[in-house]
Amino acid sequence: MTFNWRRYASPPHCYRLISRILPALWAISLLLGVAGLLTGLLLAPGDVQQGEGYRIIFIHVPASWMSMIIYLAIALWAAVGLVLNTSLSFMLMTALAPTGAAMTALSLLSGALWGKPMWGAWWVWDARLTSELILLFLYLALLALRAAIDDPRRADRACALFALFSVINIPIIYFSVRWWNTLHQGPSITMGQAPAMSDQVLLGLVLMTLAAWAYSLAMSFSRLRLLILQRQADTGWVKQLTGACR
Amino acid sequence: MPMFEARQLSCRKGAHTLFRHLSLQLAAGDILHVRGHNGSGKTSLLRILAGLARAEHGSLWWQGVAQAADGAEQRQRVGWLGQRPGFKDALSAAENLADCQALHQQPPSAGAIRLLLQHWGLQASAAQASADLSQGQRQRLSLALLQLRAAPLWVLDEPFNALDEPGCTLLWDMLQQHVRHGGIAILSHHAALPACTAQLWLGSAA
Amino acid sequence: MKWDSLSAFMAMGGYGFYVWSAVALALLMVLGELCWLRHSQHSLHHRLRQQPNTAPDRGWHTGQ
Amino acid sequence: MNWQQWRTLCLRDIRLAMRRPGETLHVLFFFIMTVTLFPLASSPSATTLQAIGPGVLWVCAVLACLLLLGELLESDWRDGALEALLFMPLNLPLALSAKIVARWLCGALPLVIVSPLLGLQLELPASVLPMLAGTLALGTLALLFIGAPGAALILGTRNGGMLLGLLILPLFLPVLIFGALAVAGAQAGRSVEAELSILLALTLLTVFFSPLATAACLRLACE
Repeated sequence: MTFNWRRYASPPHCYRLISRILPALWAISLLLGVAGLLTGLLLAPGDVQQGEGYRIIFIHVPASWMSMIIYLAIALWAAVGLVLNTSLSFMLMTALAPTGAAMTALSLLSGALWGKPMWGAWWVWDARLTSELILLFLYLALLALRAAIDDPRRADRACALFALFSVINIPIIYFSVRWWNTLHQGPSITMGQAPAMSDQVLLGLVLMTLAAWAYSLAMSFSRLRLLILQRQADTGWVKQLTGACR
Repeated sequence: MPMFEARQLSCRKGAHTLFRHLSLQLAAGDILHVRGHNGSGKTSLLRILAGLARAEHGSLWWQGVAQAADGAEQRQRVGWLGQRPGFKDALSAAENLADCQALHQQPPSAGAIRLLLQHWGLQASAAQASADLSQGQRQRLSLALLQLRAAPLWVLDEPFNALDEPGCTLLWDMLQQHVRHGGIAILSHHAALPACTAQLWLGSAA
Repeated sequence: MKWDSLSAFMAMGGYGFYVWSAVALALLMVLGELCWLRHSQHSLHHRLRQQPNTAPDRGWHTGQ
Repeated sequence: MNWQQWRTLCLRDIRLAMRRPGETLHVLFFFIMTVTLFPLASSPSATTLQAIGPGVLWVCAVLACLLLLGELLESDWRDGALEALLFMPLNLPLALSAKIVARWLCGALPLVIVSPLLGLQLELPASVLPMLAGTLALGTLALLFIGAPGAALILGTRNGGMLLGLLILPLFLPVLIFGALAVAGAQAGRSVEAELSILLALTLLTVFFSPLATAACLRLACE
């Protein structure tokens, strides 16, 4: 019996699939998070230049990667939704946005916490950090657009169009911020290349990145379940479901 | 084979569904009267049939050919009259008509515009800015623009609004002439319209 | 094990404040999203059980 | 879609702007006022003004373009002219480019014409003024084209004007950065060949591609 992936495009099946794998996903993300933090804070050796302060990279670097990857995922699901006109991909796009915004905020704050001991300033006009700030503005724009339109179908398509249009601009923005940064500051104040990568540090980073991935998936799928229930409120299976767990 | 056909249309507003599995066939010369109380989805249906909005499910067929979902082909065939006037207030009636003529790639002819203005009783205020026209005159200008576009399929949302008695007769004559030339008209109106060839009730029938 | 005593671990070579506040921020973010999820879940189930045809929904955050 | 239709649309919008000059004039006064705020807020000394001059002029031009974009489709949306446009036998992206160019001619060119005077007010050397006017002319065209999809997205939403700023200001950054750098470079005597060519590239990129996005957003707004 060939495995029919299309079956999971319909909300009821997708809802059941997610409900089954969600507990496992939360467990994995918790496990990875704890393991990553332990290796990062306990096992990894200190860095010769930056002393112990560099350990913030175990929070900052995965958060920055996730903020970028989630925005690309949002743009991907936006494109899929616009082409195939499936409401589920729009829902997944909507479910991803808040987690992406939270990751961007965390990356900025942890970047500031890292900059203070290293360069003595809470905010450093480094190309990467500045682009991260602009990415936060784009996330906020996406969430504001979502909140401003009442009709969910139209809000989905508007957010999808904006996500696609802005994701094409991100490389241009990053390029122009780097150009501006090197012209004014010169290469002196940058976040510097990654510290000497001993294997424990590498292991810590990999574990924390996987933890960030698992956490983002778990949180987005939980939010997706709510969106499916909300969007299919008047269908039979939702009434039966909510009726059953009264 | 019907000239215009809609199959299994369904439309949702927010979380609840307005109509489902709605199909209709119209041949040349038909006038369909869409009825239903407020909020029954009359305007949503008309916007779907005009190719403005996208139905949740279902498809539109023109002379047996399925129309693209984004409605671009369908809109080229439709003369649309919505709740909004559809012309610029700052420009005069004559300017609006001339622009419409140019944008429809018709040869610019002041005579045709003068005829239209006289037919719709707007020649007296042809040079005034459209903002100063009365509500009835503005509806007549919208109908004049519709007549200028000469589209085969007319989709009119409450065309009789704000029209006085002579205005209604003018609209009826235009509809009859359009239908006699093999066109189709779909219109919504709250009161009964005896001369319509077909009726479609939305929501719970009265 | 890198650290010989708990106090050295907490001090984190003088950068304790920065490293621990970064970790605290991460936990804060996770807890914040979980509370937001719990809040949305409650108001959604409340609304679904209350009247079958719900008011037009507003995307990921369920409006009051 | 032939060029006669494009001309008709462009001329119609220009005629509308002439009939109601209020809209375009208040953007011009906004631009002049915001530029004069900066010397009052900081200090009239020549050194400070010359340091912040190009940046101030460009930021105020960006904010003025934001106002222009707020008006771009709003009036046509309210009186149904946009809906009528969808039913006409013309290529929608091209039609929208006509409207944007008309808005640029009526709304943005006055800013470009006034900018040398404001440049003098901010102690910019006279040799830099043509560069300032040139980059502003090119930049405002790029800004209007980049912002058009955002303007189409906010049609019919609550408090659209405020949302527009949040939506498109991040997208304005590349043009702002290279425009201001070009003027600052000219002021410092550097050769600004690179910044100008990138600004021109950005303008061409947006002029050709953003009408497609605007058309998609417009069809969505008129649903």
